[in-house]
Amino acid sequence: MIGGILSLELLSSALRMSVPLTFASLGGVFSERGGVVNIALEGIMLVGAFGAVVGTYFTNNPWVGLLTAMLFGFLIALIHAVVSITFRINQIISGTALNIMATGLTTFLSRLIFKAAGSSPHIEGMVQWRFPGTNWQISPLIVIMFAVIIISQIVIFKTRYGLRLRACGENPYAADSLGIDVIRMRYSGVLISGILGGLGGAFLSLEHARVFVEGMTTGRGFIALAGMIFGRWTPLGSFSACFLFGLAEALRMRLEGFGIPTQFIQMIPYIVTMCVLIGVVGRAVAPAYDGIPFEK
Amino acid sequence: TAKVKVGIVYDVGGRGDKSFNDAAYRGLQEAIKRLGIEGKDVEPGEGGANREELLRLLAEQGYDLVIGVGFLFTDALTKVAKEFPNTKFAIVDGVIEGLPNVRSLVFQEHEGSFLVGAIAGLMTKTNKVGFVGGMDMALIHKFEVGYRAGVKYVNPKAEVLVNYIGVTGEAFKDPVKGKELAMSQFKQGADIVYHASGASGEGVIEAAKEMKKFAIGVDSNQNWIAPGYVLTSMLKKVDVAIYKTIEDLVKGKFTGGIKVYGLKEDGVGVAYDKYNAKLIPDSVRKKVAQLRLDIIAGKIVVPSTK
Amino acid sequence: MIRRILINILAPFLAVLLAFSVGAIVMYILGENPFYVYKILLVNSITNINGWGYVLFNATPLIFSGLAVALAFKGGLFNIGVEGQLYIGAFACAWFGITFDVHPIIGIPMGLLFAMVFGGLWGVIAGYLKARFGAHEVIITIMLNFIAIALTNYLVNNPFKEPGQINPIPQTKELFSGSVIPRVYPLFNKLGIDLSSSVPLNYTFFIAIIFCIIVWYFLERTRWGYEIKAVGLNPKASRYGGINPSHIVILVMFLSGALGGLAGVNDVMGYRYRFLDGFSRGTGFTGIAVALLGKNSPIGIVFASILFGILDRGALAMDVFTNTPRELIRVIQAIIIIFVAIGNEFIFRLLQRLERESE
Amino acid sequence: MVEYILETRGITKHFPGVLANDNVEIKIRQGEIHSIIGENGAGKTTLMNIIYGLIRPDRGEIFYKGKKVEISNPSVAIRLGIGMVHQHFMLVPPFTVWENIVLGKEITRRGVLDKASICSELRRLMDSYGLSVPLEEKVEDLSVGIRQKVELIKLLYRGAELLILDEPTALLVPQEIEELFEILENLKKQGKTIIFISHKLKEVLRISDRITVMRRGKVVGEVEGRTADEETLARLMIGKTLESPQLEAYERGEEVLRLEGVRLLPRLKNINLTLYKGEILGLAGIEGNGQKELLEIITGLLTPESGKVFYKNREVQHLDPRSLREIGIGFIPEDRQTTGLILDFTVAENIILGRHYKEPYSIRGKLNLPVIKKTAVDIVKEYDIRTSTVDKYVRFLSGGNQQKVILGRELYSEPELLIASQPTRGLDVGATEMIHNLLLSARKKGMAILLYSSDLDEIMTLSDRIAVIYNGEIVGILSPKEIDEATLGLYMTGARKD
Ligand SMILES: Nc1ncnc2c1ncn2[C@@H]1O[C@H](COP(=O)(O)OP(=O)(O)OP(=O)(O)O)[C@@H](O)[C@H]1O
Ligand SMILES: Nc1ncnc2c1ncn2[C@@H]1O[C@H](COP(=O)(O)OP(=O)(O)OP(=O)(O)O)[C@@H](O)[C@H]1O
Ligand SMILES: [Mg+2]
Ligand SMILES: [Mg+2]
Repeated sequence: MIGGILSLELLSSALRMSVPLTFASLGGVFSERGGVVNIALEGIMLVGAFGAVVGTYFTNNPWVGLLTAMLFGFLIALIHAVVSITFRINQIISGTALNIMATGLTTFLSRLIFKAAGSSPHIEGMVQWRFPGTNWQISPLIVIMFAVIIISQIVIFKTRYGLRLRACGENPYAADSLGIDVIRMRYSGVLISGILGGLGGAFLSLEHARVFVEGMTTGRGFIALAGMIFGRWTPLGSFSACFLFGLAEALRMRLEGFGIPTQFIQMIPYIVTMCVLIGVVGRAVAPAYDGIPFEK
Repeated sequence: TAKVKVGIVYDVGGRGDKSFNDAAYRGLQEAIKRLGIEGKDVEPGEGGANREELLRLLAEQGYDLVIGVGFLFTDALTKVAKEFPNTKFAIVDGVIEGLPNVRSLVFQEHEGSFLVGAIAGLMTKTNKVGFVGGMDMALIHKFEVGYRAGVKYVNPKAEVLVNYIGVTGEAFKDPVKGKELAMSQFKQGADIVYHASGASGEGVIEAAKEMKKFAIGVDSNQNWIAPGYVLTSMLKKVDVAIYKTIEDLVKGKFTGGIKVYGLKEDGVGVAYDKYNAKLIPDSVRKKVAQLRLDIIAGKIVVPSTK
Repeated sequence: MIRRILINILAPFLAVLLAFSVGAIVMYILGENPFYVYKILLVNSITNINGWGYVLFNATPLIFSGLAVALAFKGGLFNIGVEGQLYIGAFACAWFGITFDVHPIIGIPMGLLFAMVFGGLWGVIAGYLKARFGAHEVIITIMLNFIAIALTNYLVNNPFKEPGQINPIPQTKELFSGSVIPRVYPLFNKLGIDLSSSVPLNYTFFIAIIFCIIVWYFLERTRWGYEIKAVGLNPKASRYGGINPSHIVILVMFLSGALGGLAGVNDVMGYRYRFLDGFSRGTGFTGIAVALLGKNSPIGIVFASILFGILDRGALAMDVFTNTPRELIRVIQAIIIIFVAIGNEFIFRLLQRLERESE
Repeated sequence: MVEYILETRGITKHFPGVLANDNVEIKIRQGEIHSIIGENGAGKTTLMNIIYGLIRPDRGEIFYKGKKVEISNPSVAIRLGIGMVHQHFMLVPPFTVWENIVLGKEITRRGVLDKASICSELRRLMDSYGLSVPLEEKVEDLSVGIRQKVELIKLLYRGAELLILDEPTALLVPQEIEELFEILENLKKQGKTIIFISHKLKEVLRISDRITVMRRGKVVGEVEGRTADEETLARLMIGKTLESPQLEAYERGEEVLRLEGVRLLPRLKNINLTLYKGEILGLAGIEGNGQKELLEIITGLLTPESGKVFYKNREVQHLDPRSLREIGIGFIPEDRQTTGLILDFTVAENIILGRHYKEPYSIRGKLNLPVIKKTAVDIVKEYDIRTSTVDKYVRFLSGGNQQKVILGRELYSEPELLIASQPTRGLDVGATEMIHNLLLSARKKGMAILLYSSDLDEIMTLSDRIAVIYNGEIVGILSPKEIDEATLGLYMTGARKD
């Protein structure tokens, strides 16, 4: 039985559960590295999930759905950017309001478009990619995720853009004094987080469920933020944290039916996260100006 | 004379869940069309915190019949019904006793679940079938228990895998976990999975489609969602119950008390339609029809609690 | 001084006005008649007594959760775990109420105390882990939310499930009458105010107001409040000033959790008289917005909670009386929050500047 | 006309309630070192920020190399060849040195930072100016002296012709200042123009070709560096002459503080030190030699690995800051803004910090506001703190007044021992004089004072004895009357030892 639990299947299930979290988490990394806390990721994922279904529904092409998801995420992030960067409103208020707006908006549009509020029609997902010469199949989005993780890691730590972005999160006044347009950099970080959060949402609706259900993110945006902090604001770290969370989730699904009350099994992912946080990771240090509006 | 006014308040999840709330909506629309009544359907806010307020608002506005869809209304409806003795109320899935102006519409989901369980038990090739529940609580346990009894009745060797999605109301709108749980059951060897998880069931059906196995739908007829992969659906005819209630009101025959909708009353059942015409062999259909009669006749008593 | 008070009242007032204007424009674009919609919203909330009753009832738990978030903010911590503390507190006071059959003189304070102590203990887990291991309180409190909900779900499903209950949602049995916080309508009726007996507004609201005063007093007039604010503003200077930031972190999370626990009281002791599984859904999170809109001041929190109470009540009325889709109401709610925040900030800055220039 | 590299005309800038620059006209010649001096708040930094494009003036024109220019943001300034080292460093602490230097003008290959080219370019640059910094280290791990150099290289890397240095020496020790001046002379030789801002008149006189004096936002004078002297400058700046503080005769009282074999690796090896009633013991040392740790041990923030600290013959090395205050020790921390004050507390609230919990300020946990207010008003009066009310946030006080709040707080309770770290850093001559007088009168009343300062002048004039710390040990106890600054420097660099 235990052997059955610790199988390859477990790992692939863990991976699937971690994909939406990872995308959103990476989004969080871009946003917060630039100094903007993005608690709106929950809402961004939700509109992403919705966008993916809308796009696919009308064109029957999941790739268009994917683009729509990114666009929708982008738009919500744009509002967040305008409100919190340009108007310098507390970033958490803005995020909380956008989360409320996202639930309302998706349901409203869902009713308008699908004539049903609660859930959409089922859609076709992406054609799975096959590993050459084997029977193994993998979702293109998972491939994209790995690419995005690696690219993000490089972009943030090895490129001109990443250096400037991080400078805006660590000391925007220094960046400003060197002629870097802090406002623009911060916008870019938030907008990228919108696109990535949208992708995470797209995975939920396009690859996982193949349907949009009202409020289907069920708190994953917050878990993704936890993953980002846990991963110390780095892409690779965030992925590891999200994967760990996915693993704990996958494990808990397979532990049911052993006589332990469900509720305690349900707690496993959260307890594991806490223990790892205490035992291994210790003090995580946020970018110094994370969450602080930049005022010239 | 003024039109009869009927207000419906939904459960969390609201209209468009392709299952429970949608069925209620159909019942109301049917009544609007055929009985010429005036209808209004509303939904409580996030988490359904203000159910009671909504019921009261409708009663205050002179609605003749106010229907709460879902067990969540039990408390609130009891209170409001006491305040408005001249207004008629109905509750779906909840039991409110001792109030003459309240009709409780309850369904024998375990009976219907028994029948789909029997289908699963007869058709499984792996002798393993699965059940995915939404929120871990008594009402959903009814589905699980009836299903398990049905499976075991026809196939004592079969194993039933059981998972619940969560412990909050969110569990009814998380198709992602629904799918993941169904997939893990399929991977563990199950070939048929029955769900009682509201909108999360969308994921269960999706899993069946992706892995080319079978799902069994619930509440409304869900066979069309993924033709060829939904073996059948356990019907819970909320629309019928609501239509009947409105009809009784219009005809002046409304009474309080509990109305049970079981197999006998045709309140629950198994969905056969063009989508599963080729999926279920006649022998199975015959056997299931016999079981149905046995239950109606009281020869089989289906358990409803764990 | 008078100027400062004026700023604090004028700014949010103008902000709400601005927000409603923007909401009106959105409605107009979507083909609704904003005047009619607002009329409905106001008629059913603040222009009649019963409406007010609901508004204040809705506001009650938000005041507590807003205070919980604000107190933590003052100490430099972000308590995103009020939702979990609320469940634990609610369960604790329910447990007291179903276990001890005592006189209300004892029952009500003890119920409150149980909610506070257990909510506080739940909060202090995060405080301790932060002080001891430096674990980020945001992650810990998010995780504790999930755990608290699962834990209370287990308790109410198993050892504390009401035997033979008819309500299919698990709940505990009813509290003994000694722990019930009564409704306010009898008093109001005696005072000649015509509040319907169906309005669930109960004395918890006044308890919430009293707690606003207590929290204000605690923060502004006691040495502990002083130390909390000092650490929140500058932990390094506080250490020099002989304050141990680790102790303060633990204290703050206990107190914040205690207030969070109280946010569960309105439902359990004042409304349903039992613990109902999953009854809250989001009060703790709304508390974040409440605290921030109220600029972390107790009086601001009262006003912000009432604003949210009005929006909730108004949403219902709009659903029943207008054709505005209910989802749109949420969108408008969000717009109002954003614009109240923007307006608040702008007018605040503007007036502050005027004040400084005139000095 | 091209003689002037930079000229401003009629620069005016208002801040809410302050006229920071009032019709400012300055002229900077090509290739000179031009100092700008003035009291705290005179408007020096504001003017420089305007020239560098960080602030837009309300009015006024800037001419650069004879042409009128619109400097709307720092990029424009950088393009023109203007560079600025800010009063508060503009560095990104968790970044490495090279990352800090190239930020904003990166060398990349297809968007990716080309570290190899960057480092070789930077090495070339460092060689040609005789400057050297560790490129791979994180800035947060570096001393201020090196950070200063990083800032300079940042400018040179951007090809600055006109270098603005806003109080570059405020945080440096004498050796570092010497080194900086050499670098500046060298830059001047290579044709660069330098604007230099400082409060230390000796330095200004030593390095400047010309000096502009500002007061209350206006230019009040311009003098040639060769012909000026301290007295004239001071008179121009504050309208009166300065008297240098007089140390009265000193009688050694009883012992107050004694350190025995205090050790906390890696910085502190073995510290033995005694301090007596009624004396000021100056502590001199180059940053990083253990003085910070030493002071933190005495103030209770750190606990030594071994060794003992005695306060009036009582062992105290295990006590926390609160208990140490209780038994009569006062602290003036080195950095007033981050450790000394809570900027968003009012003057009154800051004044009780450290004693807020006990009577008369708190009675059974309740703050006693009338007493707090009265105490604050008394202290504001006694120490001449310039603030409209004691309810003003300390953030809105000028630096000198902020420092006086700390002094007032610590001296008011009449501690027997005062630990003062860098009490006049960044303050103008007027404010510095005032603080010196306060310390001296406290000494006269019998207080024992341990004074750490990176300003050797200050140490030499105020101390009865000077203890030099080098590499975690006290290498000499000297009498200021018997030595000169150069000798002191020898001790500080480890070249001499008793
Ligand atoms: N950032 C600011 N915002 C608003 N007001 C400020 C700000 N900074 C300073 N002030 C106000 O401007 C006034 C003048 O400050 P300034 O720095 O010129 O003081 P000062 O007279 O030079 O004092 P000192 O020489 O003792 O430092 C102060 O009283 C202070 O209240
Ligand atoms: N951003 C600002 N907002 C408001 N007031 C300001 C601001 N910056 C500077 N001031 C005020 O403008 C005046 C001039 O300040 P500035 O920093 O230019 O003085 P300074 O001569 O550089 O003083 P110091 O020697 O202390 O560095 C001061 O009164 C200061 O308080
Ligand atoms: Mg100043
Ligand atoms: Mg300056």
